[in-house]
Amino acid sequence: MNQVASLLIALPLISAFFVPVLKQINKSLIKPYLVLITLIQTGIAGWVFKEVYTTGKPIIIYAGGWRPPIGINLYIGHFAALFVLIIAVVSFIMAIFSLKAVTTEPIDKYAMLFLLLMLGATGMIATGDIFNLFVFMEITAITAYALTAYNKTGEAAEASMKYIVLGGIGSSFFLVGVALLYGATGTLNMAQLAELANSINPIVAQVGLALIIFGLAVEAELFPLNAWAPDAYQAAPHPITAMFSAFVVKAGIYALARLLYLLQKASGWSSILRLLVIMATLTVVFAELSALRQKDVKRMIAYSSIGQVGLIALAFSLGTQAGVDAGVFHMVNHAIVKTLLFLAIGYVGIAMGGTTMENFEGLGKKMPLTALAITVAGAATVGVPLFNVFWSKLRIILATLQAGFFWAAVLVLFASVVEAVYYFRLIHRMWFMGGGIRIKEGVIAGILVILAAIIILIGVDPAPVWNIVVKAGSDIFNVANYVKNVPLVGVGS
Amino acid sequence: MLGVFLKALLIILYATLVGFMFMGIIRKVTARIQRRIGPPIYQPIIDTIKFLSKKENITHGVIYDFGIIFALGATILALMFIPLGGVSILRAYGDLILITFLLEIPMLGIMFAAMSSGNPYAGIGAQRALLTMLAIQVPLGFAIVALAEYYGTFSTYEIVMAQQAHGWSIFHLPLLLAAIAYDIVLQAMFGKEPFDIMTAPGEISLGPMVEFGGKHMGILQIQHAIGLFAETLFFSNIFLGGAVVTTFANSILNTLATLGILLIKQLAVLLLAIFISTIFPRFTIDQAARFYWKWPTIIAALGAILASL
Amino acid sequence: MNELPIIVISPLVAGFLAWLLRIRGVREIIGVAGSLIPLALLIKLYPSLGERLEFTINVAGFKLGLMLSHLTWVFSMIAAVVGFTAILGMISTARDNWEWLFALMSLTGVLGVFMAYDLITFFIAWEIMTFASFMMVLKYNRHASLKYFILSIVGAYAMLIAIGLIYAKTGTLTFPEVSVAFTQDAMRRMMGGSGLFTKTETMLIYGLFLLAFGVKAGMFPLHVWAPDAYSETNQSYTAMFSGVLSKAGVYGFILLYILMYGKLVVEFGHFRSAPTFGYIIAFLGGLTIIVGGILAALQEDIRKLFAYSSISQIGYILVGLGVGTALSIEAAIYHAISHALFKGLFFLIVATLIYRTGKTEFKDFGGLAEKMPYTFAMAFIAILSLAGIPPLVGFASKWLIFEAVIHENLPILGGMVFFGSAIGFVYLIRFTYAVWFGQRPSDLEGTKDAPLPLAIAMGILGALNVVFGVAPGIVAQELNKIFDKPVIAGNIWELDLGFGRYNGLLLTIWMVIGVLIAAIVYFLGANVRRVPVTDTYQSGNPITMEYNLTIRRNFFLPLREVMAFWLKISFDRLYHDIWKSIEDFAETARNYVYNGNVQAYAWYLAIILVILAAMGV
Amino acid sequence: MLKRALAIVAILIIGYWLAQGLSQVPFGQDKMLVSKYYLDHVKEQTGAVNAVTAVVVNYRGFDTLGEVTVLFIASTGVGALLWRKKRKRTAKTKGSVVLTTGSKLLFPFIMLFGMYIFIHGHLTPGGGFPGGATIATAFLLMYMAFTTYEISHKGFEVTEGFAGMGYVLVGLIGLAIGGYFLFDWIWQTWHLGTSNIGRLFSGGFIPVIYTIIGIKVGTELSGIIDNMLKEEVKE
Amino acid sequence: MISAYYFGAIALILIGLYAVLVKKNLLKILVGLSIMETGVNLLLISIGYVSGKSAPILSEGITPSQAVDPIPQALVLTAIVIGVATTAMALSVAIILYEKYGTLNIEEIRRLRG
Repeated sequence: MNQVASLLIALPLISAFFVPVLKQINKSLIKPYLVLITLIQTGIAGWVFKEVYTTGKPIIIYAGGWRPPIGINLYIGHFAALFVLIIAVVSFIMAIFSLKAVTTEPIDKYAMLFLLLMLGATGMIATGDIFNLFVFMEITAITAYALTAYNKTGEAAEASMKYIVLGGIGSSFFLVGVALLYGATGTLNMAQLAELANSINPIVAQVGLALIIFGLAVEAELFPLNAWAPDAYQAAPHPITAMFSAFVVKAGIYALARLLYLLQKASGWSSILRLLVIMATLTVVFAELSALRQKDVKRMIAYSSIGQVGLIALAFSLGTQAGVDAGVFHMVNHAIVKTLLFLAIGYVGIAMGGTTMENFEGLGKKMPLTALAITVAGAATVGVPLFNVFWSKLRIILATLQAGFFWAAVLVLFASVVEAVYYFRLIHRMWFMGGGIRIKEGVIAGILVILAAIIILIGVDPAPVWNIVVKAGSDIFNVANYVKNVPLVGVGS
Repeated sequence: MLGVFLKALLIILYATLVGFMFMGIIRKVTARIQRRIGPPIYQPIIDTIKFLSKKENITHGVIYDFGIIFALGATILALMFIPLGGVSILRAYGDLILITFLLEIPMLGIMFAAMSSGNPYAGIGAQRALLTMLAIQVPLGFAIVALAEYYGTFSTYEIVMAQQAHGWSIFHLPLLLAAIAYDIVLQAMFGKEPFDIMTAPGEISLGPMVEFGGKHMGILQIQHAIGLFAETLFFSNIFLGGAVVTTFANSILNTLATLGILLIKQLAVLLLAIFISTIFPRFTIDQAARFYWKWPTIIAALGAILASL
Repeated sequence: MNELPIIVISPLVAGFLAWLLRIRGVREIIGVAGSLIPLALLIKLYPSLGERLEFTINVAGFKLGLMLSHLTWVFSMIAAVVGFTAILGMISTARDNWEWLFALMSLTGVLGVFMAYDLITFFIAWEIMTFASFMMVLKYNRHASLKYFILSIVGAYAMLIAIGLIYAKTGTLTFPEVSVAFTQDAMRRMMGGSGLFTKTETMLIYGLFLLAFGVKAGMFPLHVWAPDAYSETNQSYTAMFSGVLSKAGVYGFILLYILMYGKLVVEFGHFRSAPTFGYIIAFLGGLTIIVGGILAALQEDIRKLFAYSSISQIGYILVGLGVGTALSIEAAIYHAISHALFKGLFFLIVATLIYRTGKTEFKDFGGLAEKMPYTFAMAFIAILSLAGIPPLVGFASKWLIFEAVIHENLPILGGMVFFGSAIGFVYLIRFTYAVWFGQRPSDLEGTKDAPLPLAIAMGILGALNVVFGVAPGIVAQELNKIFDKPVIAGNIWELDLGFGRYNGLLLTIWMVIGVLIAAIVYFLGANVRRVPVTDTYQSGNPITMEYNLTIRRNFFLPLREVMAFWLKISFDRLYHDIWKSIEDFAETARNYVYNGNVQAYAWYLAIILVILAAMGV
Repeated sequence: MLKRALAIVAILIIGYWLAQGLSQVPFGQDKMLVSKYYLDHVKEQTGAVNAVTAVVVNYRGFDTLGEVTVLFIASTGVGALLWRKKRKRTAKTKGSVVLTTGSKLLFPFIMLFGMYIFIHGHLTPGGGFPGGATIATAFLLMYMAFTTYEISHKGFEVTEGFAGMGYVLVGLIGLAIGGYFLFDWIWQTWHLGTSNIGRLFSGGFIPVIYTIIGIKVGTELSGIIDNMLKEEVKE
Repeated sequence: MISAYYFGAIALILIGLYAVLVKKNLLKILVGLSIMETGVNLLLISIGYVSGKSAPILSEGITPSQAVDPIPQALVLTAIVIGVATTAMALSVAIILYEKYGTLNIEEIRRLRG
């Protein structure tokens, strides 16, 4: 019965393949079709979520019926279940947003790429095989390249080009790492790799691990490998930007964390951990500083998103249970907040014809609900109490200090001071500068308000989410459990 | 109960008379130093009576009147707290800090009254008076601190008693320094040269006082008299050992003796002030401030630190 | 059902409702109710203070707790009373409905700070308070608000780091456990063993807390935000902002004593009779008094004057706290109360003035005493109270601080405190002269007296000023309960320290007698005739209303001249330059790192690879 | 110049590092763990002789699904990026008679060869992808030879879509029959062709899937070629 | 001792990287990328090689013990396809870039910065 969960992969695929046919039938159906599919996906994801969290056991999908490590298996544990749900929901929202936001032809191609982006992220989260991870990573990446350039403007193409070059290098080296690990162990299954980790020849382990982390770090926007990110965020269509920030990057981070903790018995682990902490901290600092004087709000938010992701990476690279929990919590919160922000920014961009600072003057008068949502999200990102991000940020700082990285905590907090400054400048600009007449706000505003309400709800009572998050966090951190859950059959002699 | 009030009344009367006498003395001595004959010593009393008995007075509103009354009232209050040998009433509560504050209140009343008149001279006068007060406050503060720390108590009366036991304050080095500073401060409290910039008669026509006439001026005269008495008394109490005579059997005699001794000490203080004032020219306000924040402050601070060791 | 959460939450809820349904009239009622509930509940809970009132919940793995002891009750009462009056005042002055939201939110925050039972709750409430007050300022002036926010967020994060360090070492966050941990640590150190915290760590934590609380309290040299923030917002709200929110910092310092006293003493020892760490606080407090006072005297804007004045007054409290004896701490708390009372009153008066005249600069005021008699009466009380004129609450607390400080043989502090009281006179007279007296500008002829809500609010505070002044014992005995020993002896009329005593009632009586005598003399004289302001001695030349008879600008020019050198030094500018350089750095760094050239980006990748290689090989 | 020098230094360091790592993975030695199992059981479990094919399509079929998707994304992406309102071919010089006739002549044979490759994927080297590529070359040849030649976009896209759906459907049928996604129901449930391992009719659903893949890849690659050759025309 | 195949593979990867790091022309950079991918594929294959054994096609006369590791070959198959896809995307992006910027010099294609 659990195998039905493989629909998570099958459904987006088959529906993406169906789009060309649909196009021939009736072109105007495509966008509604998109909404429908994402809705169904959400349904499935919800069912999987419920299944995993009620039984408490992870769902393991054997592709082709082969037990691991013979065949490829999907591991939908607590984390994957949670995150697949988030992916589906965000995609659903963005599909609705696309109805209004995306007018550039060819819509059918857009729909396919949209679905496949969702698929790729889902696969990355779910898979339990390292090469399969690579494949899904590439699916995500290539879709992202295409979607970044989708607007077909010069900027879009440029951003896409940068993304391709950096992503290409990253994936090549990732593959080298995989090759090394395979050469050393003779298997590609993550669980088995974890088992064999301490028996790997130390040098190979170190090089392989380093290369894999490097490859994933490009996807995960760690400084200085994140140079592609702001451009891509800025140039991509608004819904896609939201998806990037909400789950594409996070999939990368997740993969990074997962492999990191699976291979923690490998030698040279701790030094790589230290390097990651440094990189993550630098990510936060540089991203926030760069956002400080941005003229374009979308780019500003993009930098802020990078900064937040850096925070997550920091939490994951602490190597402690507390850190991982905090990181997962921050992932969830950040997904919500940034979805809201990019949705709102995009909405404003469409309504006002641009996302530069000037377009936001007097927004409080023109689009009060949207402005309110942006304000809430901004305050949340800054880490004001009664908003959700506060809790995760607090957790991360405490965890960082517990792990003994005093300097990291100081730098990160300095960065969030900077963050506060530019967010509040934006808020001031929206409410207290300029003016205008009220514009009618559609269903999007409704979604925005709902998201804002969720932010505040979590902020006021984080307990329910926290309980889920703790389970998810231990799912990542507790490797022994992971290995135990994957029923490896003995192979070879 | 009634006795207390009677006593209080007597003290006030005594203070007023002596105060007027002091004012007279000031004018007389100044005149003598300047080779003039000068008015008789009772002249201020006559002036005051004349002021009070004016047929018509002018006012500038409620505050104008109230300020004056408040000033006199506060002065009387202050007087009540300063131990006058064994006689004063509230000596048990005669707290150094309290008295220091109380001695400043009258000025506040005068300021209110003067400023409510709306006369620019009054305004300037008030400003100068305030700045002078600000200037003197630092050495004054240190002097008080020195006293309190040396004797470990704030009660003036106990300080007086202590001095009966081990000699006057000025015979102890730290307190001597404090006394010097305080005496310089006293100069400004009396509003005498070189610190009489607030009421620079020829220049801003008496500053705060400019508008007052008739009974207002009269009341201010009384206030000034009592103030003079109180300040000298306070000084001679805390530095010059005050006086508590218990040699005679008869309490009346004791009291008289005490008052006599105190009177001498007060006169000494007063004369010193007069001499200084007659030989020094007037400081401008910022000169005054700079001066007070330099030497007296250093001396007093030194005293305080020595006392606290 | 436990009242504590209700006390804390109710203002926030009320504010939210008031914000949500934007009906004029309704929102006022809700808002006032929201600020009244905590007051009522606190009074209701007073009898049961003996048994420990606690409330704890587990939120997301944190144990959040509220607690009401005598200490916290006193502070919460300050917050509740002044907050209530401020909200009353806002009925007249508030324009937008979000002002209600944030004003009440900050009330919630500050109540939370005072009643918090563990560091996390403390921090959360602290943040809420900061954020809400920041939002109150944001509309009026972005620059001022950001300055305020940056400084206080820096402080807050410093505190967070300190909390994190404590948590990392001790693994607990609730006050009693933390303090126990520190005490044991101190013991271990005294035995000569190596403590949980090294000396540097202790110093670090102390410094961080100092920064955090210093910013909020407006301690020199972290005071720069206060003048702008206090002046650039709804003045009724400022009554709470300056009267209560700054007390959060003060309370923080008290917390420092509760949590780390033993440890800090062991690590840093004593300076003369005061603990060294306290003496630092006290000394900075002394500087704050002087700097704040002098700057206050030199202001030309009525709001700024009182902003600086409240900085200066906080200085007293810090001095009291720093000295660190039971007496001095009680004195400090007492002064915190009285400062809340008279400074709240002052800002309500300012609010009234601005509400009625729309002016803020001294040069536009004058001669309002006749036009606004009630407000002037209140101002008179406030002035006497702040200047420390007996028998008002201001004197009682100030007197206690003097005695406490000087009795501990700390001459320098004593001198500073004396200077402070004098400078108080100075700037107050300037206020009185420029606003109430002298010639009235012709456009103020039609000025009316305070509107009813403000009048009520002022009345409450004014009455309290007098009552606590005449009967200082009421407060003193409340404070004794904090240490549950009679630190300040005497009955409700009298404060008796052993080395000095002050009896409010007696003094009042004799003052009345003195004034009566004076009045008799006055009324014996012939009756008086009222003359206009122009009919004064002008050395003979006749004048009309065209002449300006009042000195309204640069009243204390000589002081400025004397102080010229010191006024050149400005921490405000320093911070500005720091921030500016940060922004410029950000600009250049950004343009240099993200230079748009994909090859450069590829190089970054290569560099990381090289680093990895270097680590590997 | 400095840049080049730095680059050389950098890559030398990196190279040394990689070599360091690789030197611990001895070349040419038997390091098989899972593969051993594959080699031992490939015949009875999948019915394919070509172990690689078996791994690709059956054991690690999931990768292949992803792989197909990637190619699909590529064609879609290229289509999306190069989409214009109106585009047509703008080749100038016509091919000579020899070229044109030759290509016409060769076209069916190349197609045939491509089909052969992907149909025999489970027996001989090759499979869906090479086959598809071969087919695409046929179309490429036509494009090269004729200045006006065009494939029918509609048809190709639809085929592409159907082929892809076909693959997923096969997988879903596996889910329906065997209970696992991408389950080889033809071989393991119906046991078709167990008798003739090593001949054409064996290998379970490998030939089926490879056929689908072949068609898909062929159409996709031709589509990409088509997209890249055409240029926008402004009217 | 590192074998010639490994050496070749690493050499290819590094040459590709060098091209990316040094060349100004976008197309050359893309070529560099695909060279890198080729190198990686070669690496995979050569990791899978077992000396003295033949291709893993178990037709007549070849027992499982005589075949080389099939997995890397399967992986390479996938990797190649992915490489193709990436290249296709990159090229079409390059086409757009040339349309919009009129150049392929990456020094001049930097409208998005800061």
